Amino acid sequence: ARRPRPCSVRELELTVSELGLGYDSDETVLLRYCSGQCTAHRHNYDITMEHMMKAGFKGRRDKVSKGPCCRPTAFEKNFSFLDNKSRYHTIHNVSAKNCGCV
Amino acid sequence: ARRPRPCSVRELELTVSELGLGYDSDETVLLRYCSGQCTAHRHNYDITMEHMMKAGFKGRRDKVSKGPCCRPTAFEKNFSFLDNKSRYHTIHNVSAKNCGCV
Amino acid sequence: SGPRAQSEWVDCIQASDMCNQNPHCSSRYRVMRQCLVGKEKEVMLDNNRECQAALEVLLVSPLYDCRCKRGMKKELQCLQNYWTIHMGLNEGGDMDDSSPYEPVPPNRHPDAFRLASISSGCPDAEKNCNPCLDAAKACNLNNSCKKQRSSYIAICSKGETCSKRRCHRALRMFLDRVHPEFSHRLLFCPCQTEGCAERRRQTIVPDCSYIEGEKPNCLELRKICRQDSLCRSRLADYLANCWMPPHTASTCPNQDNHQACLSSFTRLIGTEMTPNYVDNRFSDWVISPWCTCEGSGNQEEECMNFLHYFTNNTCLSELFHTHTHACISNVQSITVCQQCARTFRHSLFRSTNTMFLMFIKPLKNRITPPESGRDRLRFLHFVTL
Amino acid sequence: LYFPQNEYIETVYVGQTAGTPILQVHAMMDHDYERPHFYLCYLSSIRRPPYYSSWFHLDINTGVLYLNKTLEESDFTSLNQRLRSVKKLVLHAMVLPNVPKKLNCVSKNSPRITLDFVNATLPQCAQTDMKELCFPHRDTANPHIMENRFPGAIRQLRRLTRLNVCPNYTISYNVESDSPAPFAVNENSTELVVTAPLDREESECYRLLLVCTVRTEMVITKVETSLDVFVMDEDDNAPYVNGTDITDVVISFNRTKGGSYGTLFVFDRDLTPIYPIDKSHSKYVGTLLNGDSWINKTFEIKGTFSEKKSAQGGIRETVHDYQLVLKRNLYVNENRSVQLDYLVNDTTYPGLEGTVLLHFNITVLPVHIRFANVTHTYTLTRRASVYAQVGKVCVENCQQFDGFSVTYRLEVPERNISADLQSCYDAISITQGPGEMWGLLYVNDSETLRRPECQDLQYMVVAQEEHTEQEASTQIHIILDGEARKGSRESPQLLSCAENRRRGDCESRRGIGATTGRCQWRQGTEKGISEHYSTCSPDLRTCPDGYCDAVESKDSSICPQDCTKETVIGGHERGVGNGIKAGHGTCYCYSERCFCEKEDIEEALCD
Repeated sequence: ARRPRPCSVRELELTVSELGLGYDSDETVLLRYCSGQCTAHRHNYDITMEHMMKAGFKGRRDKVSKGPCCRPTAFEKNFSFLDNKSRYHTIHNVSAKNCGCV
Repeated sequence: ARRPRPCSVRELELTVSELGLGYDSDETVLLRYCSGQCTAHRHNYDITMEHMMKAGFKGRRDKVSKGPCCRPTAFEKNFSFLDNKSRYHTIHNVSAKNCGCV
Repeated sequence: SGPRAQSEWVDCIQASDMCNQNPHCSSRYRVMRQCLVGKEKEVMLDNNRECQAALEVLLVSPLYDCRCKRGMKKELQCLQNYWTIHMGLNEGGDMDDSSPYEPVPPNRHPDAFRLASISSGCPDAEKNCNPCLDAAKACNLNNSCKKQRSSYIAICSKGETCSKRRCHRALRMFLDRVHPEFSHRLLFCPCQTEGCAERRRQTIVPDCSYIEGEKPNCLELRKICRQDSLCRSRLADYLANCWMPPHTASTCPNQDNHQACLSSFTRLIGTEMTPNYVDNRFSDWVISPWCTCEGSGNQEEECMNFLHYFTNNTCLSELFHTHTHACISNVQSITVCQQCARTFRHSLFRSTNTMFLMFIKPLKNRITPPESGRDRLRFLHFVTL
Repeated sequence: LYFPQNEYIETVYVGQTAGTPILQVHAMMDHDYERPHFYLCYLSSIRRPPYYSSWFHLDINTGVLYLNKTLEESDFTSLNQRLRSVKKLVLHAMVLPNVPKKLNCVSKNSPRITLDFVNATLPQCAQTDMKELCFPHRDTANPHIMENRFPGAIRQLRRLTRLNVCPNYTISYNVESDSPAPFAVNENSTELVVTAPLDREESECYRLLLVCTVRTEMVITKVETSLDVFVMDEDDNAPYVNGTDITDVVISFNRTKGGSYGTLFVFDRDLTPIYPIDKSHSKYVGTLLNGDSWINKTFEIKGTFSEKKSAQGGIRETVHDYQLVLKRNLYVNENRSVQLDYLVNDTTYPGLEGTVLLHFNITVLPVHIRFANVTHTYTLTRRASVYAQVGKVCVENCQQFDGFSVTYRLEVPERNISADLQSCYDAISITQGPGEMWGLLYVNDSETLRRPECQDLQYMVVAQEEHTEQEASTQIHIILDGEARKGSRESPQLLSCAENRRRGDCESRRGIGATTGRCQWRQGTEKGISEHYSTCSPDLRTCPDGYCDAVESKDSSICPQDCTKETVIGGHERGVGNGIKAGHGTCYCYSERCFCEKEDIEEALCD
């Protein structure tokens, strides 16, 4: 089976309306997002957390993340567009500039 | 209903053996880990990712994190102990020093 | 001798350096700069012996014949050096300046084809195609264009708290840094719907960059523009590359070089003389700076003539004609005083180029149709019996 | 003397001989005793005339420009104008009623003569079409004639450079116009002549049709072209009032500095240009005629003018409007009637009637600070949270007040009551926003509300005007409803209702500012970003309403929907200044930021 792709920036072209933020605009945007595996970036902490989750957290019900998350480490500053009623909007931090396991 | 607790450092006392790293030592360690809500730290990116996941990522099967993760932002340097066979060991990055939504 | 080859022109920064290396020239250059400071420059130039002597020396220095390259580094400084000499030479009054930029090379390859990519219209089949939306999409998919576009929009669309000065600077940066293939397409996309035309009008975020309280008189706006080296230079360049007197054969200067006109029009955006579409009409559109000729008193004709550089520009309107079958807003000259039109009982239809004249009953029909342009010459031949 | 035309254009060719006439400039008389003397002069700053000026001579009396020498090819090449196949010679003409010692060109009234010097010989008759023969190649500027002046020649119709090109042609001109126009052609001199003084107020422009008739033995050809002749305005009309020159003004509730209270109009059939700004505005001057210091200290008249077209003929004229403006806020007890007379003077009108007198009859009424004689009763549940809004108190007509301020305070009417009962009155307070004319009653201490001994609360609300300290008071009665509970303690840190993202959580939780004790849910219905977004509010009557009022601004968690200045994530539109004007789906706020997103949200978990 193919080795799972590591956490990296992916690109997807969609209209602003398709972002799901409620804006009605047919302008397109190249959305950059983060996806991929972070197993290679785990620490002892993560192994311990995984064990604790399996062994039951000494009666606690705290939720913890099982390992590093593939997340944006920086966002593209802002993205401005004209909506279908000819009004300008600017959205901040909607597209990832860099990704990393954090 | 109680307001979900925000992401913060939690503490748990357990023995080194209970860390699940395979060491056999009855010494105890105050394990610090991260847990709690990160919903208040989401960005437009996260709302969009969530929408994309629901709307089906234009045919893609990329897995993305639906929001910021409550993760260690710094680890306690290292932790040394004597195992039950009187040998010293040092473990790195097993306990969180600070937590944050990333 | 034909137009100078591109490289022959000395730019006005080099010319200034050359002058400064020559004591005879540099001293006069310093004097001339003093002569032009403050409001009394007309008096100083006319009556001050030192100013006149300085000008005579500078006339034979490299500074007289220097020009600036569009988009060059230190462009503003080059333009300031140019005007140091040519402000003194200008014939005064309201004569139009000559452009400080290097003349546009002759139009070797008719750019109609390249223009097609900028202003590709809508295939008739595609009903709701919107070339201006396509232009925005193309920009958003290009990293640099998207970044620069978002930058000026974020600055210009701050509502009541927008700063016109900062918005103008951001617009100039966008137009300087982004390839004309993207910027011209956003500005000159041909429309066949009001929605598209409104998007085109919104390109420069007019609420901040264009509209500002009551419209000044156009002659006042021209005066303000001429007090700023950048605006003065780009207005002169626009007139040099876009304005053809009404009854000349070609529609654009420099052998119908539309591209040169588009570029110099675009470079006016972000100055005091920023032009824009005045409304969202898609066919009969009108482009104008934010000014009026109301209240011109006895200078209404001069004001209208200046306004016609924008509202009656055959080079600009011709540009779209081939691509959008838009009716040319080829308005001859909008009759300066409506009363003239009425007294002579002929009417200029805004959108068509036909004119009905009371005419003397001809024995023979006309030889040549009336030409476009202000003095509609008519030939009526009679054969004496 | 003035030039009707500020630009002349003609073409000159190699080989044209000395003495060849090129064009003729014309000057119009301002006074009948004036005789024009024409000169060439040099505008450019270097007093030295361009060297080619010696090639030309301007006849001092006729204004005809002649060649002084035969033009050679060497003259063409001597001009160091690069890039030009046709080189431009620029001269300036000047006219004076006498012979001056020194010629000093004044750019404003020195028409520019532009000669296109072509490096070729003059086209022969065969190569010259009728148009070239009859009229100059490129359209020259249109004549501008000052109204009320003398008749005279305004333009030479004949193309002087082509006089002898076709010797056997006879060329004549005549002028036609659709409506009667005082223009004719002097057949001897072929000059276009204005035959009578013009009146701009009657006609601003004449469109003439110039007809050039070229006769040869066989053929008569007529070539026509149109010419617009503009009539320049001078101040020859006195200002007049159309209708009334008097207006009655009543100043009452709104008495604020800068407020405008009455307008009178003055008309002028002349023009008032707005360019150039610095000069054009001084034409009309207005003066307050009253010596009364109170009037001078209190009122001013603001005049503005605009251009309009007359109903008859669409001739441009000017409308001046004069507004009575307050220079300061008026106290509420100011009570007087005055008449203000304002003299408008058209300073450039030569005649005697250049002034108009305007009258403003001003009545300043006092403002009485009083409450409507109604007992204000409010019902409040004992479960209300701190900062819950109880109601609004306002003296009569307060919504129309401007220019002064009224402050409100609560007082306990009964003096001799126990300390315990006295403390009941801590439950309610009153506050007011900057510039607001009403007071907002709100819960100041929710614990006190729940004490059994605190039954009905009767307060006196006292309203006081800032300057005159005029006071009015009224009684308000707050009925506490619901079950009292001894010693109940509210959780120290009440949550913001806005944190709740779903109806269930919202309506089941207490929140700061909640009037019923529970938060209230507003369900949005529209798709996309809408002003009617779903949200959880302490009191749907006041939050969200797009206005961060005096109570809401006391704590940012009361109504962040109206007051937040923090980041808003998700589709939204900001209110003016702060708050969320419109949002996508449900808007909810934590202390750090707000979110607007679609409703169906489970808890966002890490994967």
